[in-house]
Amino acid sequence: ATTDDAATELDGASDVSYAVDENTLVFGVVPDAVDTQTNYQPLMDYLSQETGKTVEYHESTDYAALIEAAIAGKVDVGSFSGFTYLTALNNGAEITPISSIVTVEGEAAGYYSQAIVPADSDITSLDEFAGKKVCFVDPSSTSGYLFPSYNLLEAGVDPVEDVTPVFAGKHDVSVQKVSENRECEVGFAEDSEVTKNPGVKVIAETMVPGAPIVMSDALPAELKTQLTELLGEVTVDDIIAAGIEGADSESFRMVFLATEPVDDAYYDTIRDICVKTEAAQCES
Amino acid sequence: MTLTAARPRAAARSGRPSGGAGDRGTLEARAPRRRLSPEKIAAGLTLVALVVASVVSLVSIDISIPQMIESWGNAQNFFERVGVISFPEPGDLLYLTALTVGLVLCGTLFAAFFSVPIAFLAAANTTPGRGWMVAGRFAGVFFRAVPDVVLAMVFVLMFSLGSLPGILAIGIHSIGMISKMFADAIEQIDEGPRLAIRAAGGTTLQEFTSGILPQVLPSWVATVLHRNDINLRGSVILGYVGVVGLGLEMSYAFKSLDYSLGLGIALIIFALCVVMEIVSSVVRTAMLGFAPTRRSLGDRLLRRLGMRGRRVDPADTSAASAALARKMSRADARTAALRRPWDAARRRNTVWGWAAGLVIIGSVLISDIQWGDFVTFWGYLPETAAKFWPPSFGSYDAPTMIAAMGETIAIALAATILTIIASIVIGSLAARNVAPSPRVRSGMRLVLVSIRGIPEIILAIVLIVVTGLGTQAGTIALAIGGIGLLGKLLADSLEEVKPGPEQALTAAGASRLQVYAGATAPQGMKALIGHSFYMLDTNIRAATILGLVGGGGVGYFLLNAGQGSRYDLVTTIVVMILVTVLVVEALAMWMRRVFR
Amino acid sequence: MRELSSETNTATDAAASVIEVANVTKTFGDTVALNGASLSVRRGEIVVLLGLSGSGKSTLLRHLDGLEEPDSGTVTVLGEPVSTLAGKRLRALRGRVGFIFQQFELVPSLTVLENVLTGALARVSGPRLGLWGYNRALRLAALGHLDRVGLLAQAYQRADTLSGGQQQRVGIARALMQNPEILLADEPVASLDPESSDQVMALIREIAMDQGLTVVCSLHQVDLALSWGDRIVGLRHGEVVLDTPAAGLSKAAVMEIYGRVATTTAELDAIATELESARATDLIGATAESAR
Amino acid sequence: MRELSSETNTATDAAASVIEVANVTKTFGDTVALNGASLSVRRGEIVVLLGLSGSGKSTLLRHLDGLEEPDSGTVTVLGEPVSTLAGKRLRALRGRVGFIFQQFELVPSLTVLENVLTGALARVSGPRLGLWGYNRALRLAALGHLDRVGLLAQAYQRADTLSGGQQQRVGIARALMQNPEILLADEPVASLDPESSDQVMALIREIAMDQGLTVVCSLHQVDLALSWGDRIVGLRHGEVVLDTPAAGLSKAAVMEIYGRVATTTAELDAIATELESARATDLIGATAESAR
Ligand SMILES: Nc1ncnc2c1ncn2[C@@H]1O[C@H](COP(=O)(O)OP(=O)(O)OP(=O)(O)O)[C@@H](O)[C@H]1O
Ligand SMILES: Nc1ncnc2c1ncn2[C@@H]1O[C@H](COP(=O)(O)OP(=O)(O)OP(=O)(O)O)[C@@H](O)[C@H]1O
Ligand SMILES: [Mg+2]
Ligand SMILES: [Mg+2]
Repeated sequence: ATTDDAATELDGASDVSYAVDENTLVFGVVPDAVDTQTNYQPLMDYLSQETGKTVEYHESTDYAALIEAAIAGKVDVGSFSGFTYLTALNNGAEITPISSIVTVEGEAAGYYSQAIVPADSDITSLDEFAGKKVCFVDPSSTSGYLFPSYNLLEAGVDPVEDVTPVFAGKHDVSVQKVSENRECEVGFAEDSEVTKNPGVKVIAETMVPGAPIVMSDALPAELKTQLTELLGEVTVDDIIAAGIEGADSESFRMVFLATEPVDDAYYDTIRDICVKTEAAQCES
Repeated sequence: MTLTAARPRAAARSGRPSGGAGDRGTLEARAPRRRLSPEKIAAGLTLVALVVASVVSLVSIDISIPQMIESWGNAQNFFERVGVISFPEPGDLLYLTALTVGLVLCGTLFAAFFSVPIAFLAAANTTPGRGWMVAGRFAGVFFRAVPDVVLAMVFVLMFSLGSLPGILAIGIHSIGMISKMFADAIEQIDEGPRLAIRAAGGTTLQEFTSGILPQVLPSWVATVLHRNDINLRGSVILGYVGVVGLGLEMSYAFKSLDYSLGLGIALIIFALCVVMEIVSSVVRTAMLGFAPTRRSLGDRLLRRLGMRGRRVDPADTSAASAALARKMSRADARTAALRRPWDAARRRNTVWGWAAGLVIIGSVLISDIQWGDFVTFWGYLPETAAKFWPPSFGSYDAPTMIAAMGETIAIALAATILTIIASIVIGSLAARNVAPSPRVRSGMRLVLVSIRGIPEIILAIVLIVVTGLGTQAGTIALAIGGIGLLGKLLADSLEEVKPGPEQALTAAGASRLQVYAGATAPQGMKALIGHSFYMLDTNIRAATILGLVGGGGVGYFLLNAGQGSRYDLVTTIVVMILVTVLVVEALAMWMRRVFR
Repeated sequence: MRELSSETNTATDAAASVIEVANVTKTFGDTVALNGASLSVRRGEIVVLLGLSGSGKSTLLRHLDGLEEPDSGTVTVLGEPVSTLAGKRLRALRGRVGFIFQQFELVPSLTVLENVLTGALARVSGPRLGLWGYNRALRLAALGHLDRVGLLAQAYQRADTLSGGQQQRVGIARALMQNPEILLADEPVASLDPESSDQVMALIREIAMDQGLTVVCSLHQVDLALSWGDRIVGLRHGEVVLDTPAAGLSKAAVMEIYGRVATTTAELDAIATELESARATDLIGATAESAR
Repeated sequence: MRELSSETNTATDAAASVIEVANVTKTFGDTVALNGASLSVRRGEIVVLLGLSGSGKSTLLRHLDGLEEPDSGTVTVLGEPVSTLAGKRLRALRGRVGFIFQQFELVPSLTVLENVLTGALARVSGPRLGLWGYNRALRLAALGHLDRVGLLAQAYQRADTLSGGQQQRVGIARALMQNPEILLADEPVASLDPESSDQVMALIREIAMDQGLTVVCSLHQVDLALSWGDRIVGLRHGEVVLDTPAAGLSKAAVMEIYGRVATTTAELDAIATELESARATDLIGATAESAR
């Protein structure tokens, strides 16, 4: 599980395998972030057209399921959260990241975990969160708990001892409860939900590394090279140019603008968080 | 004697119609022709069509057994990684368990309470009119078409974080199943006793409480406890209302791949479900009037508690009652009889009654319900409701969604047919009146509750690693999970059939299997049909497990839309599911009426 | 009853008649259960229905309580047009009419006492759950009825564990619990030994005499019918073929209802011999075959 | 049967006896249904059980077919120890013993013909579903039995839509369908009119004569018992209180089984007064106590 080409090639030569067979690429996805309308069909069609293989596209709702599928070699190409990527690696999945998807014009891949307070609040920094009722999303959420915990620790506030944690279950609920300033006085949520509610304002934010598109190390070397070329730096315009039906649509643009290449090191922030917060998710 | 002995022939031969001799030709000629009503034929053909459709879907899913065997090593690798099962801290565990059970029980009881009137309207034999019946059935279908997860997501916006939105979500969704099962049970009663109460001038309500309720109560108890079992296993939804319960803890454990802890919690939930299964069994045994078999689990439990009646010396009682009769006048005897004797049955009922009462009170207390929310939530209602209207397809288009719906139906059909076959075997053997021995019955009941006890995610993972992601895993997962549901429903229904006809066949020297085919199955046919359609209904709505294995289908979109707070899309998908399930329900009603 | 006399003016003394069945026909599929049956019963009368099995006795009784709707014809009971009545008025009427079912129709899982108490439902309002839903006076009354049919000792036994005759007597006690003005009894003593039968019939007769109870009762025992009935009504294929006072009626005359005239011993012997020879010849083969 | 004679050597001709009940006791909770009952029946005999309602007739019959297990005592039928038999042997025995149930116990949702056919299950192997699970010969035989009880026309009617007497006759046809060696009949004619009763009893008698069928039959009609039975057995409180040939027995003698000698009205009144006064004095305290 490294980006070292030589090593992967060696692996590939010794035991090449596919999830189903050599004519099929299995693409497994767990929708990351809150907007889960993952309409990736044009991307799949593009992949199919360019590689000449049938692409089986499967969306799962559960990271664990996809990780186990990856470990068992039942996916060829996949996309799941940064955290999941690390967990999968830790549990023995042999995968390599290719790129991450950009959805907002002009921004990098990834999204933001934001610290929010009611719009009329005079709290301006994280250290003032101490002693408050703090809305998180749920203990397994990357942008709704892990990053916030990390940030609070950095600000000298213990996310367990120094605040009253409230788990809202979902990002939009966290935002709403903060805006009502009753059950939660301050909180955390993902940027896309925060912008929808004028009742809160952002006092701090951290970029969460975007979800990687990964490929199985067991694929043959030339296919891996091809996939890296195809998916490493592709834009929606490239796909439209390739003549893929449905690519030139609002719904596709909403979820896919381009990819930017990422490597394993891109996720070091998360590794760091794991060390700092001792999150259960990082253990294997 | 000789005279009377001679009489027979005269009488016997002058038998009813054209008294002729009993030779074959004339007998056949005189026998009426059997006529099948066109409706029965139509219903039969529909059933056949459904079976054919299911088989076609099953074949097209292309389940490859050799490939599964080949990949079995993956499952072994997985289990090796699970390691030793571990549990949360005992203190935490106790609190989590009490809280979860309390909350879930409140939700289930809430549902049971409101299901009674709905079932009353929805049952063909109690409904005040066809319109009411359709409305009642519609209500049931509607409540189960909206997943509890979505309800929880919505309620949390209107209520404070905490138990209340959770209870309401569990409760309202559960009405869908409970009211249907209640209504089906009402339709299965013996009409005689109820007719007797009608003939005595009883009101509709009195007919219900005195004639119907005593007959359906065993079935209702089973339904409520079964639903509670389902809700307990689904308690992960409490996470959406900010309550950390057993289900959520388990889910966290699995999310962080801590399978050992996850399975530990699953084991706790399983133990709770076993306890409920035992309670259900004991209560039903008492209510159905089965002679207690000494070896049954519940009976042993009772005896441990010292509640099996003391053996009465017959000489003793007859002497006593004779003395009583001699000493007492009629009037005194009657007055004395006003006091119900504290026999074994009464003691048992009292103990169970108090125990149930205490558990319910405890549940309400531990749930710590914020009653004040009932006043404030109205303010949020219009705003929340507005989120659901107008419906939209979101970033998808209609053909995508309709295709997903079709895919869902195909998977559901394929899974249902597999489940039915397995459930008929296991469910029948789990019925007291079919099982060759109490041990077999207990064993099969354990199998059923164990199947229900397998956490969905574990089932999903095992299937994914041996079959890969997709519909194949989805179908098998649904089929296996369904056995836990259908098998239990079937077992309970078979136990409720009238024992007399079975005994008559036994007395004719029929084998166990012959009694089953000749008396048990015909009496249980209506239930089997009803439950099988309910299984299809459940599979159409099954979103979680299909979502886990990447099996697609419309349910997955529904969950995602809820997760992403796209409530307008939720509305669209719920309506699609609603329409489909309504069709299934209508078919079920028709079949149950025709094959009664 | 005033209404009644104006509505259905039959040949009998209409002013005193509490049951008027006029030309009732009822078919189930192809089976004609009642075929233009008419009947008029006066207050305090005990009418016994006789007839072959399947001749329509139960069906007729069920019409009197509005448990079946006639295909044609009218049924008037206590001045009310039963067949068109519904809701509250039908219930009120049913409360005044007791019904003893041929198949008992007890609620199997309830105790005997609870079953009897359901007979009082028309008098109490609202649903009742369990024994304690009924007040002491009602419970005492129910126990009294149970005692009268000899089942006091079984008061708290589950109804489905009773012997056949015991169940039948619970059904009787339940009907009596209604304090009915009319008692419709569908073979109320079929499962009873002669002693209990006599007791039950005596009890019914006693109530009829004391309280002017009107009884329509189907019976299979011609002796009982003749000794307890005021009037005998014979049914055959859903038609009333006999309607006459019981007094002075001979058993042989009654037996004619059953269609086959009682034959003399000599005649019987002749028939027997004839049949015997028939069996000896051509029929033996058939029997052997059908046994295989 | 050889085993039998060595095991239970009663006074009757053991070699020919096909039913041996020795000292059977059975209690249900507090109720003593059978209290040391003994009975021995020879092949081809027609034994009629008489007794008050609740005296244990049904319970005794059920023991003969292994449908109840005795608390103590032994039951031997056709040489087999019924009470300890199980599995295949019990089934085989039951196949040779026909049982007519007091409450008919038909499968309500099946047609009449299918119900009758279930009587043949012991002769076929494997489960049967629907009418076509039985071969033509069996179907014809079933139709023959239905014809014999006068129900050919109802062959395809659902069993639960039949009249009471019709259901009872289906039960009889089902038992006959077994071609039994022993017929246990629990009030087989209770719901039948006298004509049909006679027909059924005649039919049973005929089969008994022709094929050596042994019959144990509970009846409530003493007349029928005397005219069709070879032997009368009287039960009271689960004990056999009478066991005597029917020939020459008077009706009055039989009525004594029912325990209560017909009392006059005067006597009844006397008892009532006595009880009334008893209640007024010493018992009031006791009652008040027990009522508390
Ligand atoms: N399962 C049972 N549980 C409790 N008591 C029972 C049970 N079965 C029978 N009994 C009681 O045993 C006694 C004898 O019953 P049984 O059915 O043998 O009477 P029977 O002589 O057939 O009466 P009948 O003529 O009324 O049918 C009755 O008092 C009855 O209540
Ligand atoms: N629901 C029904 N469906 C079809 N046929 C029916 C139904 N109810 C009654 N019948 C038929 O109507 C006829 C009359 O039945 P009914 O019960 O009135 O007879 P009965 O005189 O009471 O006979 P018994 O003395 O045997 O009880 C019978 O042939 C019966 O089969
Ligand atoms: Mg009848
Ligand atoms: Mg009996």
